[in-house]
Amino acid sequence: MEFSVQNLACRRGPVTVLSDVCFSVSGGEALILRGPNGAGKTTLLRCLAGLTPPVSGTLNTSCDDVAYAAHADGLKAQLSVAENLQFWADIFGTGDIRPAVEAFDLGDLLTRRAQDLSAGQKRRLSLSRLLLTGRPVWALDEPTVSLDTENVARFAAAVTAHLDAGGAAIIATHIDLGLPAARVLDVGQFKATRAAAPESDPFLDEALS
Amino acid sequence: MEFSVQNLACRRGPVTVLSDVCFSVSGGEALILRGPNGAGKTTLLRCLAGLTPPVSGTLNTSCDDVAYAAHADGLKAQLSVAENLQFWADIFGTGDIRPAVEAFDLGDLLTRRAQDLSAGQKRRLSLSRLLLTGRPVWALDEPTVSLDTENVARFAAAVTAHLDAGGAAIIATHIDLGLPAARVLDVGQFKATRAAAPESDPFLDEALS
Amino acid sequence: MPDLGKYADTVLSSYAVSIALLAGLVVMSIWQSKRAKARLAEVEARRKSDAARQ
Amino acid sequence: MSIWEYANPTRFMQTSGKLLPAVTVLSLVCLVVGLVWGFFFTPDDFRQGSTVKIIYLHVPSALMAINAWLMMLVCSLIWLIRRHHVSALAAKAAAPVGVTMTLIALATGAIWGEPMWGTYWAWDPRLTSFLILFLFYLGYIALWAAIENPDTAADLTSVLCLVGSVFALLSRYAVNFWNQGLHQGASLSLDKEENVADVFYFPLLVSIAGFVLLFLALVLLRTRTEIRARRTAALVAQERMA
Amino acid sequence: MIALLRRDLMLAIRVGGGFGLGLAFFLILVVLVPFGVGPNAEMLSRIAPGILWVGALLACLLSLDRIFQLDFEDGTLDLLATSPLPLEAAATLKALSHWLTTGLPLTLAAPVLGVLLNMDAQATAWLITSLALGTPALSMLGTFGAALTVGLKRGGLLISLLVLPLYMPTLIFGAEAVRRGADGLAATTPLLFVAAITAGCAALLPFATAAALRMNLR
Amino acid sequence: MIALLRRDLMLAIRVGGGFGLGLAFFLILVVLVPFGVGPNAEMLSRIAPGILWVGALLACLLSLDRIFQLDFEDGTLDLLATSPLPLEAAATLKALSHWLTTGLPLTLAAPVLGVLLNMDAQATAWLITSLALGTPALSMLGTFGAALTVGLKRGGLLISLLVLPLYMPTLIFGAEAVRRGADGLAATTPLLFVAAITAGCAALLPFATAAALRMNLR
Ligand code: HEM
Ligand SMILES: Nc1ncnc2c1ncn2[C@@H]1O[C@H](COP(=O)(O)OP(=O)(O)OP(=O)(O)O)[C@@H](O)[C@H]1O
Ligand SMILES: Nc1ncnc2c1ncn2[C@@H]1O[C@H](COP(=O)(O)OP(=O)(O)OP(=O)(O)O)[C@@H](O)[C@H]1O
Ligand SMILES: [Mg+2]
Ligand SMILES: [Mg+2]
Repeated sequence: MEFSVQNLACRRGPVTVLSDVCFSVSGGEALILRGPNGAGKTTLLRCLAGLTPPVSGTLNTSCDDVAYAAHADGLKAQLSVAENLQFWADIFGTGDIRPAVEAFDLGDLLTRRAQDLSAGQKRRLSLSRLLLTGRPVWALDEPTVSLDTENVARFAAAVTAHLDAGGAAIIATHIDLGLPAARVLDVGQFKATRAAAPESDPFLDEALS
Repeated sequence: MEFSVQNLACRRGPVTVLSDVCFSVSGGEALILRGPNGAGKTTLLRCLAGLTPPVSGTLNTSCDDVAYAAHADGLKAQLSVAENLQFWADIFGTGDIRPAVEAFDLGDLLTRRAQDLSAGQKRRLSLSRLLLTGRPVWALDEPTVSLDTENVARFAAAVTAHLDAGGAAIIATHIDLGLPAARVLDVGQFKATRAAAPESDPFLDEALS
Repeated sequence: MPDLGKYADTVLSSYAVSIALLAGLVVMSIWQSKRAKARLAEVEARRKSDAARQ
Repeated sequence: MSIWEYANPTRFMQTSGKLLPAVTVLSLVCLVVGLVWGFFFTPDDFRQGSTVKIIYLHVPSALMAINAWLMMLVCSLIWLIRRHHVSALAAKAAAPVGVTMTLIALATGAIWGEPMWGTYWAWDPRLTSFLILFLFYLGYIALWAAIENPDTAADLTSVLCLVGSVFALLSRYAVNFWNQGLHQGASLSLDKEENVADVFYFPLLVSIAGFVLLFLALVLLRTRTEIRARRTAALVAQERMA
Repeated sequence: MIALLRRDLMLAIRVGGGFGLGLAFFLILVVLVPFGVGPNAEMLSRIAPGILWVGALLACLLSLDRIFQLDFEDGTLDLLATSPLPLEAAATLKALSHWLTTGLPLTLAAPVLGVLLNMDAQATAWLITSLALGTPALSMLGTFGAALTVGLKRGGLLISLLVLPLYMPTLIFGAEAVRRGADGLAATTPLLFVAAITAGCAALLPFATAAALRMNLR
Repeated sequence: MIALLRRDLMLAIRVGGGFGLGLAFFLILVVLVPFGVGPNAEMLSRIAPGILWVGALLACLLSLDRIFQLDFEDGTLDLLATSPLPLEAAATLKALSHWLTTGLPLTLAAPVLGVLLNMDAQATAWLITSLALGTPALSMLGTFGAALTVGLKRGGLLISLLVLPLYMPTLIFGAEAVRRGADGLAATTPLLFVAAITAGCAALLPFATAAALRMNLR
């Protein structure tokens, strides 16, 4: 398994935020995206997950291999933890929620409704969903926000297990994840400048003026 | 100025989460609340801000002295950064948004709509609102989530300036804030047990069974 | 049975509807009461056994 | 000893436990006597024929529909002012009883209307204001069902009940203003001239007493259910905490 | 004080043209009804006042659930509750901005729509008066209903259920005034009732609304 | 597949009784109209089919904006879009669960409400048939409108505006069928049209809805 992109340019709304993004991640490897606030990490991840089509450039893997976890949690406040997980397990056809529950120690919370969880508990629940997708590439946007050290360690263990099973992970973060082996990519270097941005917009044609 | 609580018990929904909380913070001092996920930090802060009345115990300061910043950002996605700030400045009667803009370097973003900000930029904006409240006690719930190192430093500088001006701050967090002088309080120690929780609920009366 | 004349349908159906509604309400109230009682007993028992263990 | 002590859940459970069987038996006796007397042993009215027998269901249920709302209003006030939990739960318990009474009054009235007025439904003020009362009941019950936290639910439904009562009363006047009706005037007034004949009057009184007692019994039973459910919830919450 | 009003109006305008939408809904409803009931002009003109009043009421209703919901979801309501602005004032301002974005434009547009339903000029004058007097009460009652259900996801239909019975007296008196006016009868009594309801709501409901908000945030 | 339907129904039930509320709204509307237009029984029975159809339409409308909105706000829609379930299937299921929670209960309740508006038995039978055939189309069109406006806060009124014109043909044929049926005329032609609209919607709209969703998430 190898996930790579070439000369990717990504947009957010009307603005091309990144251009000429090139990297590749092979199975068993984790890539950490770093960069100051507003560098374009979220924009890149959404593009990798297939939510926004790239302005230009190529993704050499199908977006169906990517499991995406966003800033938002994607939980239904009125459903219990078990119901939330079961829903995603059914959608992804994996059916069994036990591995997710064990990896993030959710056993005690299973009957609790999502709205009665603390911020960190919610995050744990939303991360545990990754294990239900059965997808080889994880694209995670600041996954450890609100987690205490114990749960950061749980998260690191889950990622390591995923990598050992031949999966790959692309993780945007500002804080330490406890994954010393991971490669770091600075997103700041791909910042699109006016000259470098590919012109997909026909209204930018000089002949108009 | 001195902010203190005695034997406070706080609830979240039907559950008394904390009991016998005692601490005091004097002007110029910062108190950092620590504790694992679900310990009750958010619950305590909401109680201090006057959003949930305490189950028992006393707060010796008026809740009108507390400026609260929650997990949620409280931004209007359709309004620009300047409009968002101006709104709160008007509500709190401080009128001038410049100090907030300067402290968090929002100058470049003033005309951008809040929905076009990145996660970290949103957080910066919501933190900058604290400077507009003019209130002496800041109660902050994981303020540096999604912030990069540069902005964490900006936040620390803003808190330090607030403390130097005689204010106080009570901050829940899992990560380092860059405030070495701050005192740390472990919220875990106040966890309410069945025996210790004050029984405000008449339906817990033994005679009923 | 009294002779209800041409209004037999009217009278009987209004008695039927009312008695059905009342009976429904009573049955539901009793059923809910039974269920609440059973659930409370279960929780109280769990609590007693917990207390005994400690 | 003040009357408020009965609003303590424990006291209420003790007292209502003793009261409930007596009230139940009494209400059954009154209902059976009233309805059997009315149905089997009263003559037909010279104008309305045998349909007059509907009065033994229609009038008591109509009265109780209004009285149940009044009781909820009083209980809501007590909850808002003195915060007695039993009071709030009694209001919650009374609502389904009230709504059933309203439905019975509406249904018997509609069935009665067919032979008398030639239509099941007419926009007569009395009927219309009952329909509005029905809607208020529905909203009140829906609000109780929608809110998780029992104290918050009690607070909000009480406020709704207060505001709703004002507007229910206003609707009553508005509806009168809007349409002059077909419906009978009050026949239980003290003015003897207007009253229905004694043959109908006494069984009616018994059956009204039956409905009042039935209401009381049901509210007691349902309040006990609510109290038990509240205790269960409180214990479960406490269990989670430990 | 003004800040909240200004912000709400700004949001209403910026988020897909607040003013226009209520109006458009009103217009569409008026267009729908003839399709539903058939094109008989005489009957249309008889039911016109009622339809327009019911339409105004529904246009109000459709915009109610967002009065507090958005502020609740993004945390603004928590912050407002801890701000120096009393919640009673916030409730009043919310009702005011709701009226400015729905009730007022509807009132102004009613004559035009009356024409679509064959209303005559005299009836139209009464319609405008009664809407102008009555719609503020609708906004205030709606704000109260929204405060009761804030925090409940999918509150939309529940609000309708709670608020519509409260709307009934206003609707009855309002539509009655127009009908009487159109028939040349004395219409001041029902109009006075409408005005009295509005005045009563303005005096008392902000407290109920603020109380409901406080209970919900707790 | 079934998972999404089950979850949506579970949410509808858990969040303040989905089924009941649509019904209650319908009931309230039926009560409002006589207050607006006056209590004349003969006139009421003439406008009844139209009013009931317009009421069904509005009850649908009020629940539309939440079809995708809640899933969008909490990030579920992003995740659904990247899940193995095709968006076309998701759109169909959303429409189905909307119909099960609004259209179906409305159809079943219509006869009772017809009584309030003095409809006779024959007209009622036609009403039920036409609602049963037509409401699925309303749900599908509504889901499409909701997909177009997902992500716009305060989409409520905008959806109404987009969707109401789409509802017109269904309304016209539906109400016409009932009116003809009530008058003893042949009503099959308009009913066939209603059925054809529903069939067409079922065949084509899921693709349009999924496309709109994809564009909105981009
Ligand atoms: C759905 C329809 C109806 C409703 C909601 C309704 C409501 C009421 C109410 C509230 C009362 C109690 C009034 C009081 O005692 O002060 C009452 C009494 C009564 N109703 Fe009806 N009614 C309906 C239809 C009818 C019809 C169709 C008839 C017969 C023609 C009828 C005959 C009576 C009589 C004889 C009384 C007793 C007289 C009295 O105590 O006022 N009602 N109804
Ligand atoms: N409409 C717009 N006009 C101008 N710039 C925009 C617009 N929308 C987004 N941007 C910018 O695009 C960049 C993309 O941010 P993105 O959310 O990808 O950042 P990020 O790396 O995830 O940041 P964070 O660490 O704060 O989450 C930001 O700098 C943002 O300000
Ligand atoms: N209805 C409920 N039943 C049982 N427990 C509950 C309920 N609601 C909340 N809790 C628990 O109350 C605790 C309060 O959590 P709170 O949000 O205050 O934690 P926190 O310290 O802020 O955690 P985090 O660091 O994750 O934000 C949590 O453990 C939560 O699981
Ligand atoms: Mg980001
Ligand atoms: Mg927290």
